[in-house]
Order: sequence, then structure tokens, then C-alpha cells
Amino acid sequence: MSAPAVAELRLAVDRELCESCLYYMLLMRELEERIELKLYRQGKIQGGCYTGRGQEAIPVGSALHSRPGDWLTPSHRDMAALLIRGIEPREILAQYMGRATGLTHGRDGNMHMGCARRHCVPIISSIGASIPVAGGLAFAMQYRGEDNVVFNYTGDGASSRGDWHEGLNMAAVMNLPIVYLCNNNLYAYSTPLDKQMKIHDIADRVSAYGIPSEIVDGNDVLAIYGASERAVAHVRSGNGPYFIECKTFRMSGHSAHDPADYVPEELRAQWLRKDPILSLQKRMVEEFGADEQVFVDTRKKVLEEIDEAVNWALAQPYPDPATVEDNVYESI
Amino acid sequence: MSAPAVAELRLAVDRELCESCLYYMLLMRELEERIELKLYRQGKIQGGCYTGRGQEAIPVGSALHSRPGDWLTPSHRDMAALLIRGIEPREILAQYMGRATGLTHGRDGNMHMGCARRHCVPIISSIGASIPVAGGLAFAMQYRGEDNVVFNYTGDGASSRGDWHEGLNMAAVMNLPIVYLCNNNLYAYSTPLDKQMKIHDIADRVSAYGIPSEIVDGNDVLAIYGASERAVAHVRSGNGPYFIECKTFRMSGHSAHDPADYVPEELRAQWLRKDPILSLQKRMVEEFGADEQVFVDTRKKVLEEIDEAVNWALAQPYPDPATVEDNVYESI
Amino acid sequence: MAETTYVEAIRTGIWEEMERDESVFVMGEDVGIYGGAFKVTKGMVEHFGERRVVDTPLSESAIVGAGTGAAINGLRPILEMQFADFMACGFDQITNFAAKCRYRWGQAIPMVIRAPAGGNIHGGPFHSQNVEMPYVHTPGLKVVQPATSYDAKGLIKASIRDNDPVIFLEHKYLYRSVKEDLPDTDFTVPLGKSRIQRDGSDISIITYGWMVHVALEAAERLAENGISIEVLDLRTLMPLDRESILRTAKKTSKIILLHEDTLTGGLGGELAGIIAEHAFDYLDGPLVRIAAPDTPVPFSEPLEKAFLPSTDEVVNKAQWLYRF
Amino acid sequence: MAETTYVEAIRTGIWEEMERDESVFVMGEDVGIYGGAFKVTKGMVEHFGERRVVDTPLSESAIVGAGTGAAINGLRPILEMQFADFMACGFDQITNFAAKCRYRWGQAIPMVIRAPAGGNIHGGPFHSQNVEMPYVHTPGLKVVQPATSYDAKGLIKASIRDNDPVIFLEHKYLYRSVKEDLPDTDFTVPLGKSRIQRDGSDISIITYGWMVHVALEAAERLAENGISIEVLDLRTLMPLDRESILRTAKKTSKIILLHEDTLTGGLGGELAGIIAEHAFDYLDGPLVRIAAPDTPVPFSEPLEKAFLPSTDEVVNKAQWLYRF
Ligand SMILES: Cc1ncc(C[n+]2csc(CCOP(=O)(O)OP(=O)(O)O)c2C)c(N)n1
Ligand SMILES: Cc1ncc(C[n+]2csc(CCOP(=O)(O)OP(=O)(O)O)c2C)c(N)n1
Ligand SMILES: [Mg+2]
Ligand SMILES: [Mg+2]
Repeated sequence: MSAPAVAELRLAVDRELCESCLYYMLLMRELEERIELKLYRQGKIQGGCYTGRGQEAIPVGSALHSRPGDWLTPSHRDMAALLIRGIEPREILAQYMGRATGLTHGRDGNMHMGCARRHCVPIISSIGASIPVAGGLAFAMQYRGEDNVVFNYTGDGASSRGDWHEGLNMAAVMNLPIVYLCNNNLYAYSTPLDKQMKIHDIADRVSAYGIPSEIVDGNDVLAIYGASERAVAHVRSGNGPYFIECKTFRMSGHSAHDPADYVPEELRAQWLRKDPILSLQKRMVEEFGADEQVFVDTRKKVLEEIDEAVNWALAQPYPDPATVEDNVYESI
Repeated sequence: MSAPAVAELRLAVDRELCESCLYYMLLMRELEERIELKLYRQGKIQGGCYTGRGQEAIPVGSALHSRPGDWLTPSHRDMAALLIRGIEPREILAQYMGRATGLTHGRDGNMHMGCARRHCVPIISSIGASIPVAGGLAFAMQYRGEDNVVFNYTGDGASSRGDWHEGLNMAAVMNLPIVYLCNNNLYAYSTPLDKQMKIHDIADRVSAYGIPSEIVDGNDVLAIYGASERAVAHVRSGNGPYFIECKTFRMSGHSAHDPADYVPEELRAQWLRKDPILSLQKRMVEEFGADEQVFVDTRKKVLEEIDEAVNWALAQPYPDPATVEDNVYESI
Repeated sequence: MAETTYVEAIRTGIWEEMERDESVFVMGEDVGIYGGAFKVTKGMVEHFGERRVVDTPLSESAIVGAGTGAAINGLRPILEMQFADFMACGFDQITNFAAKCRYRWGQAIPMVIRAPAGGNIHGGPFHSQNVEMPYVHTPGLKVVQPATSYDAKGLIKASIRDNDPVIFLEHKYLYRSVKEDLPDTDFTVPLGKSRIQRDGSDISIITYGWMVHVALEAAERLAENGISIEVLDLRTLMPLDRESILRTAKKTSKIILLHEDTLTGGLGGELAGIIAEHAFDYLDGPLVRIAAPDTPVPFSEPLEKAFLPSTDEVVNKAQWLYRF
Repeated sequence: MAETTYVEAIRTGIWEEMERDESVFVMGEDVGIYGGAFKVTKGMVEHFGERRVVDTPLSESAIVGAGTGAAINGLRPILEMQFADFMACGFDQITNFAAKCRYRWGQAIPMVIRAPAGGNIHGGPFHSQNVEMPYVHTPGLKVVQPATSYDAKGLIKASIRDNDPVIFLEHKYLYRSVKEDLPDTDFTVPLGKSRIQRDGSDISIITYGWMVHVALEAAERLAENGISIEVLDLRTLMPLDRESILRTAKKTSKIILLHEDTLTGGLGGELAGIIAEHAFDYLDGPLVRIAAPDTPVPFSEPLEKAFLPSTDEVVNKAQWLYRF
């Protein structure tokens, strides 16, 4: 299945939209599981291992609205945003395996990936730093009079960083075209929200800048799709930034080495029942009687894609050590 | 005239309070004028020259509530806070003249002054940086179970800095005993408020942290005194931080070399009519028929103090160049 | 304490100081129930409580600023940066405020900023950097990096007791890769004092951190070729132990300056400056610097391996210098 | 352009590049109607409009982050930091993001960060620092500091045209204290190339920024004693012009490394490292470093004078080295 052209999608419980969402959510889920639960344990992955399990709805519901001229600055929980931008699973796998044909050619660590051609800024490790960078990307759009927008992705923890504040304030003052997607997954590493901030909703924080915001169920891809549609319409027409807080939950540890013992059992259980993929499937069954077989087929399709990509990636060469000093400067 | 013990002061149009306020406001005004309009022009001051002309009500109305165990982190427009803490005009003058007996012994630039013994952190030049530092001072109070508080002073421009955000958020989460006094004087250097932020009131920004705030007329020392009393009561009893936004105006340029041409004439004129010292005097006349002679006498007294202090400072030695490398480390 | 790892040495060092002095506390991201990203503060919140083991919001600048404020007001903070790379987010507070307090107004800042630094763990550009130099270069700060468990414990204790702000760089590759028996006594290792890790006469290798082990390995191999290497472990990078640096330089007259940090602007230059000025007459050969090349730290194993200084490189350069 | 000051040279250099290339714009605090704290952008907003001369909130980190984002998306930002000291507030964005983009993902960042640096204006600890070293030490950044009006103009233009992030350090004492006739042509000064400011044969002084003038003054006085000094003005600090550094070292065999920045971790060490490794056999005397002592920059005139390297100090050390 290929992604339907975004322009053709309409908000509503549209079958084609649902199928597209399901495909990308499943692709992200399965790709990350393959990485974390299989390849990582087999020692085929270099470095640590982070996933966005349980948060797939956020990159999918939003990035489907992106146009080629837009830019995205995904976080480490937004692999699907890259997939939607046309980055292929095999490139991602080669990246995680530190191969020469990975997205950063083995230069940067697995999920710190992106691609200039597909307008995805590789994840900036310093949490919160992407907010001012999104401002600059948007500034250039405004400078040239384009109606492109930036999709910026961060987590709840990022909202404590100075860069978050400086960047949102500047975007508001300069009326920059940015859609902010905040995944409030209740934790930053082991730190629960109540040690991160005294208020409850990050959206409330955003009024401090005069930026409109809304709160959506971060596990409901259609809700995110709808909110993003409103946001993009607002932003593309020159009304300045827009902020969406997505209430969600990290269905994994912070990374593969984190058992997340600090999460109360009831909380975890409560959220596991809200798995965004299962929720979407349930919705599809309810709303237009989708056949279980479709889900099975989609998953099969996705797994085949991943198998093929894994095989490709495993056959890729490692970077040539002789290139270690290349590309620090254009010329020196 | 000596400062009445703070404990004896009551809010109300109390004659003794007014006289005390007038004294400190005049002392700050005249001391700064002596520095900027006379000594600076005579080449007796080293470095640039910043004043808080028009903003004297803010440090005075607030710092009068401070107790010996409290700490203050004044900004560059709050000289009166130092005076109230018992720092003498002659020490300040020696500081501005770069003398060995100045508050920093010639190590730091004129208004970057403070004093550990009198619990005033010397101004931290990086705008906004004092906010997290205030947090740490307050943290130590809480750690030891004291009911002391920190008085933190910043301007409107500071509210754009990442440190401002990080520090306020942390103070809120940790429930730290801090009274924030923000002088919103409509400009940060030449930058007007509407280029600094999209919203109108900095107090609105503070709700993003769950910190209570209020807005007061920053040119009305009694209003500030009252707000500070409420704030200090709140904070001393363990209720966490409190934020006061003082609407005011910089009656001078950013510093002596800035003619502030960028300020619209009407705006300046409008605010010059609200000079906080004249306002207080008017109030004193209205409320308890204060005699013009009192004002004349107070001013005379202040000028004499300053004359004496100037003479003392001018006679002070410069720091010994041989000491230039001292006091970088305790031991090395 | 038999067979103590580097990470455990730091943990017990902090623990003992917290027991000894009520004004010592720990603050940082995930240092409480999680015990820190590298588990240096494991078990502390259970033992000392949330008052003294403080989880913070994700705010490096506020952590440093608050630590400095707490130090001004009588406490002795130990701040954890989750990775040394992110100290960059608190750079202004560290270099412009904390470092200058004593000089400006005589205010002591007895504060330790701990940070896991260094590579060889496939951490890539953001999780592998050696960040010592901007701090070595900031008057008012002290900078420490232990290479062994003994020094890790002794230096963290000395740093906590020091009345100046100390940047305490822990090499994350060493956390669990070195161990040794530690005495049960309350020992400290003084700041500003280097240590001869191996006595030798032909060539001195001056180094610190993980590279001490690389130097020792190289020395072992070179001994087989009859080349006698002296290894000086600096331990403290600021203030430098100039006396010992010059002593070993004058002793062997042939010097290798080795560090994991990138070459240009690295500590090797500073050491070269000291030696070429103050031991010039004793030198029998060029001052050889071995360091990582001037690039970000690459992620993928073959690149990282090419990037990091290796035992082979040290052996080869030492052989060349020996014959010089 | 007769008798052009250093500040005017930078101003007109920026102006010409903005005329030439629509993608060049200026952003920073008070750069618009106020023309910048040092008036480098005076008149620009009137001529180019608010679209291309952008006043920002007081947010150094956001300024750098936004500049980098704009550079990624096709513009050529010139960012003004009001004082070099406050670049510390954007340190993470500069060193962790902007510097690493090309290495990580092949993304050019054609951005200039301009900052008034240096002392001798009684600015004290927060307004006088020389901040080059952390940036020299960050692979991916270029670092420039002109000493003359000609170089100021030629280097700012070359920096704007460069496709890597450039830290452009303007010496604030030079802004109005040096002038010279400039050609009316569209000239640039290439990055990475030093310049012999005075030819000599006995001793080389390698330096940059304001200290070039101090070196030239000292050379003048030393000439009266029959000592012939060569003065090499580095102009670009990263990448260093290693070839010219080694050439002058080999030529005179006696070297003084002079900078206004504090000693430990300053560029002098790096230069010593290069020379002591690659021109060792040519040296006839110790590498002499002259620099400010390891303290914050003091405010009061007598202290600042004692702090800053002086012509006297250069003359004395040169005489000593000459006799060595
Ligand atoms: C400035 C900075 N400090 C610390 C870290 C280490 N770190 C990586 S992810 C993370 C938690 C981020 O939390 P949040 O923003 O909520 O995102 P989430 O991982 O929950 O999606 C931390 C502390 C970092 N990358 N950058
Ligand atoms: C981080 C930082 N950036 C820039 C400056 C230069 N600067 C000094 S005061 C000032 C304006 C401050 O404005 P505001 O906070 O409103 O205080 P005000 O001067 O109006 O009282 C600026 C930009 C600085 N000191 N620190
Ligand atoms: Mg989170
Ligand atoms: Mg202001």
C-alpha cells in the first residue's frame, strides 16, 4: 500500500485516511519493535535504543498534512514522520546499524536521523533546542513569502528548557508559521510531570506567548489529524504559530535499558488499554465495519517490507574509517 | 534620618513609612544623578553609566520588607535595595570610581555591585540569570527550614530569556520562597515591549508556572509596599513563589550614552508626569498635609550625605595592580 | 572495599560526604528514584530522602544557577549533568556567574558539577564529547577527571570539600570497565596533584582520563621493545600540576601529550606551551601530540575507532620519537 | 573610502553583501532603529527594512537557533550578539547544533555570528572577555578576528560568503581607534590566511586582534635596539594558517605567542603545540607566551592595565629571548 496523496484526504472517518494512518502507525511500531526487540538484542544495532511505542498517532496524524516545501523537526519518538516524508525503512535500519548508507552515513547515532532533501532536521539531541531552529526554518519561509509551514515535535520535558521558552516567544512575536506538536507522555525519562511543572497542561503554558493551543487525545490519530488540519490552516494563512498538546503515554521505558519501574502499575495498565493502533482498528471496525483481515494483511505487508529492509541494511557496508575527517567544513 | 525598623511599618498612608520611602527614593535618585550627571561627565566614573531614574519606587517599596536573613538579587535599576540593606553611599561611589574600597574592590563594573555580608548578590550581567540563582538561595532556606525569603528583581526584557523560564518553573515545582519583582519599564535597551513579547502583561506569563501574580503601578511606592507585603506574607508562610509586575518607565536612556530617541515623545511626556518621587510627595501632602519644608529638608539631608560620601570616595585609593591575580581560587 | 568499580567509587564517595556533612546534597535530572542515567546516585534518595536528593525539571541552566545560589547560601551542592555534552545548556551560569563569584565579591562557591564525558560507547556527536577545555580555560573553575577507582573516590570527596566550583568529569567508558581494591579509610586525593602511573626513563606520556589506560597499555608493549615509558596521569586539569609536568619533561626529555579530546584547542597545546617555555633546554625531540581529529565524535564503530586515539598510534609515535 | 574606522569597515562590508545578495539578513538585539549597541548596523533598517534587519527579543539561544534554522532553509544570517560574553547563553545551539550540521547530515550552515569582544574599555568581567577558544575548539566552526579596518571589511565579506558557520569576533577597543584608507573595490580577505604585518628576522610574534597593534608598537621600539621583529597577524583562528605559522617559526627560530585572552587554555598553547611538534628542529629558544593572567577581566583601570598584556611586557620578553 502506498500513502494516498495528502490532498485527497478529508477529515471524517474516511476509510482511506484510516488505512493510511494504520499503515504508517504499524510500520513505525513494527520497525521499532524489530529494532529494539530483535536487532538490538542480536547486537546488530549500535548505541542505545529509543522507541515511540504508544505514540505513533502523533507523528502520523500530523505529518500527513505536510507538503513538500514544509519542514519537520521530529523528536526521538516520531519515526513515522520520517516515513511519511518518504524516508525508507531500509535507510532507517542502515542508520541504526551505523552503516555507510544510513541517513547520517554512520556519523550520528541511530534515532538522531533526518534528511535535508526530505526536509527533516535530524533530531537535535539537546532537548528543546529544536524549537528555536523551527523558528528559523519558518522565518525563511516568511522571508520569501511562501505559505509553507514547519512541524515541530517535542515532549513534555522539553517544555522546561530555556530554548523552548525563547523559541516559542520569538515565534509568537514574529508570527512565524509553525505547528508545534507536543507529546505529553507524562514522563521525561524517569521524571513525572508533577516534578517537571506545577501546572497540569502544557497548553496552558503556551498562552504565556499569545499562541493559540488545543489539547487532544494523543492516542487518537483522527483527533490529531483533525487538530493538525485546523492548525495547518491557521498557520498557512499567516496567522502565526499554533500549539497542539497530545496527551499520551510512553508504552516503553525511556530507552531499551530502562525497565521504567518508576511508572505505577495502574497507570501503565490504564494506558496500555489505549494503544493507539488498537484504538484505530476498533474505530475502523465500528465506523465502517472494517474487516479484521485488512489489519492482518496490513501487518503482513509491513512485516514483509521490514524483512526486506533488514536484509538490505544488513548487507550494507560500514563507513570507511578513512572518511572520518571528511565533511567537517566545506573547504578549509 | 535613619530607616525605621521594618517591623514597625504598617501598610496605610503611614507618615513614617512615607518619610522612609521618600528618603530612600530621593537618596537613590540624587546619588544616581550625582554619578551620571556630574561625576561621570567629570570623568570620575569608570565604565558606562546606568540609572534607575523613575523606577525608585520598586526597590524601595519591596526591600523595606526584607529581614536580615533574606537575600536580594537586585537588577541594574535597583540601587535603593542596596541602600536599604545598609550598603552606604560611599561604598557605592567608591565602586563606581573603581576604588579599592568599593564593594567589589575594583574587580567589577560600577552597578555590578553587591555584598555577601548584606545578602545582596552583585548584579549578574547576563540578563535573566539571577532567576535561577534566586532559586538556589531560596532552596537553601527551605533546606534548613528557615522562613527567610529571596527578593528577585528583573526587567521586562529578562522575561524573554531561557533562564527566566527555567528558574520560575523550578521555583514553582519546588515551592521555593521567592518574591519576584519585575520592573516592566516598556523597553529593553531600545526594544519596545511589543517586539519582546506578543502578550501585554508579564504577569500573564507567570500563570504558565502556576505562580500567583499581581500587577501594580510601579511608580506608586505605597502600592508596591502593599503588594510586597502580601507577597512576603504568602511566601514566608511556605506557599511558594509570588510574582509582582510593576508597570513603570525608564526616565533615562538605557545608559548615559543612550539618548533614547526611539521613545515616542508623548510616551515619555506622559510618564514624566508620573515621577514616583513627585507622586509620593503629592500623596503625602494630600493625605496628611505634609509640609513642603520636609521635602526640602530631606533632599538637603540626602545631598549632604552624598557630598560627604563623594569626598570620601574621591580620597580612596585605587586597587593595587599587584593584587590583580588574587582571589580567583581559595587555594590552588 | 574489594574490587570497586569507578562508578561505585564515585557513588560511595558522594555517599560518605553526604553522611559526613549535612550541607551536601545532590541535584539533577533523574537522580532520585532512577538513581541517575548512569546509576551514580543509586539508592541515595531511599537513604537520604528527597530533601537531599533532588530531581529537577529538564533545565540545565536552572540546575547550575540554583546550585550556585544554594552554594552562596551555605550549602554544598553536587549537580549531575546527565551527559557532559548538555553542560553547554548551562554554560553562561557556569562560566559567567559561578566561576567569577570569588573574584568579583569574595563569595566562595563550594559546588561540584559532575558530568559523564568521553566516548568509546558509540554515543555519537551528542553523548561522547570531552568538554574539559572551555572550563579549563575559565578562571575560577577547577576541572578534574579521574582515571581509576581510587582517584574517582578520592577526587570526588576532595572536590566536594573544596571551596571552589569543580567540574568533575567522569569517563563513562570507565564507569564499569575499571575496578580495584579500595582502602576502607576516609581517604581523599588532593586536587591539583598529578600521579606517576608508571615510572620510566625514555619518554613521558602526559595524559588523563581513559587515555591513561591506553598509555599504560602502550607502555607495556613498548617495554617489550626496550623502550621505557613514564606515564603521568594529570588527574586535575585545572589547576595543572606544573611542577610534575616539568619534572617528567626534564627527566625523559621526550614527551607525548595524549588526550581523547580533539586536537585543536585541546589540553595538549596548553601542556606544550608550558613545556616548550619552561623546559625547552631539556627537550631532545619534538613535543608529540596525540589526540582525536578535529571532527564531532562519530557514531558508527569503525568511525569512532578511527577517531579515538589508540594504543597502536601511541606505540607507533613513541617508537618514532624514541628514534628521533 | 578614505580613513575608514574598523566599525565602519564592518558596517559597509555587511551593507555591500546585503546589497549583493538578497538572502543575507541581520538579526539581533537592538540592531534595528538603534543600530546596535556599537552602531555596526546603523542606518540599515532604514535602508533595507525590517524584513532584513530584525530586532529580536532578548534571547541569545533563540537568536542562534533561529539563525541556524534560517541557514538550513536557504538564508545567510548575520547574527549580532550584543557582547561576546553573552554568546555563552547560546553556547549549546552554537557548539552542539550549528557546528555539527555538516558533519552529521551534510547540511551547510552559511551563518555569521558577530560579537564585540575584548577589553581595554573598563568593561569588567562581563563585557571584556575574549571568547575565541571554546569556538576554536569546536570542530565545524570557523573563528575570525580582524585587527585592521581593511581586514575587518574583507573578512566580514568573506565570512558572509562562506558556507560554514563563522564566529566573527570584533575587538571593541579597535572599533573607533584604528582607521585606514580602503580601496573602493569589492575586495575580500580569504579565511584561513594570516598576514605578515611586519617583516623581521630575529623574533616572530604570532598574534591577532588588538595585540597586533601592541606587537607592532613593541617591534618599533625593539627596532631601536637593533632587534628585528616579524609580526604575524593570524586573522583567522580556526582554521589556523599552519603553513605561515611554521614558516615564520622556521625563519626566525625565536617565537613569542601573544594574546589578550587569558593564558591557560588560550590560543598560545595551541600555537606552541604546532610549533614544538612541527618546527622543533628550528627553534633556538623557548616558546614564550604572553597573555593575560588566569583571572576574570578586572574593571578598574589600574587592575585592567595590569591584566592586559602590554607593549612593555612584549619588549622585555623579546629582549630576554633575543639574548637567549
Ligand atoms: C538538554 C538535554 N538534557 C538532557 C538530555 C537527556 N535526555 C534525553 S531525552 C530526555 C527526556 C526527554 O523528555 P521529554 O521531553 O518529555 O521527551 P520524551 O522522551 O518523554 O518523549 C532527557 C532528560 C538531553 N537530551 N538534552
Ligand atoms: C544575556 C544578555 N544579553 C544582552 C545583554 C545586554 N543588555 C544589558 S541590559 C539589556 C536590556 C535589559 O532589558 P530589561 O530586562 O527590560 O531591563 P531594563 O534595562 O529595561 O531595566 C540588554 C539587552 C545582557 N546584559 N545579557
Ligand atoms: Mg515525555
Ligand atoms: Mg525593561
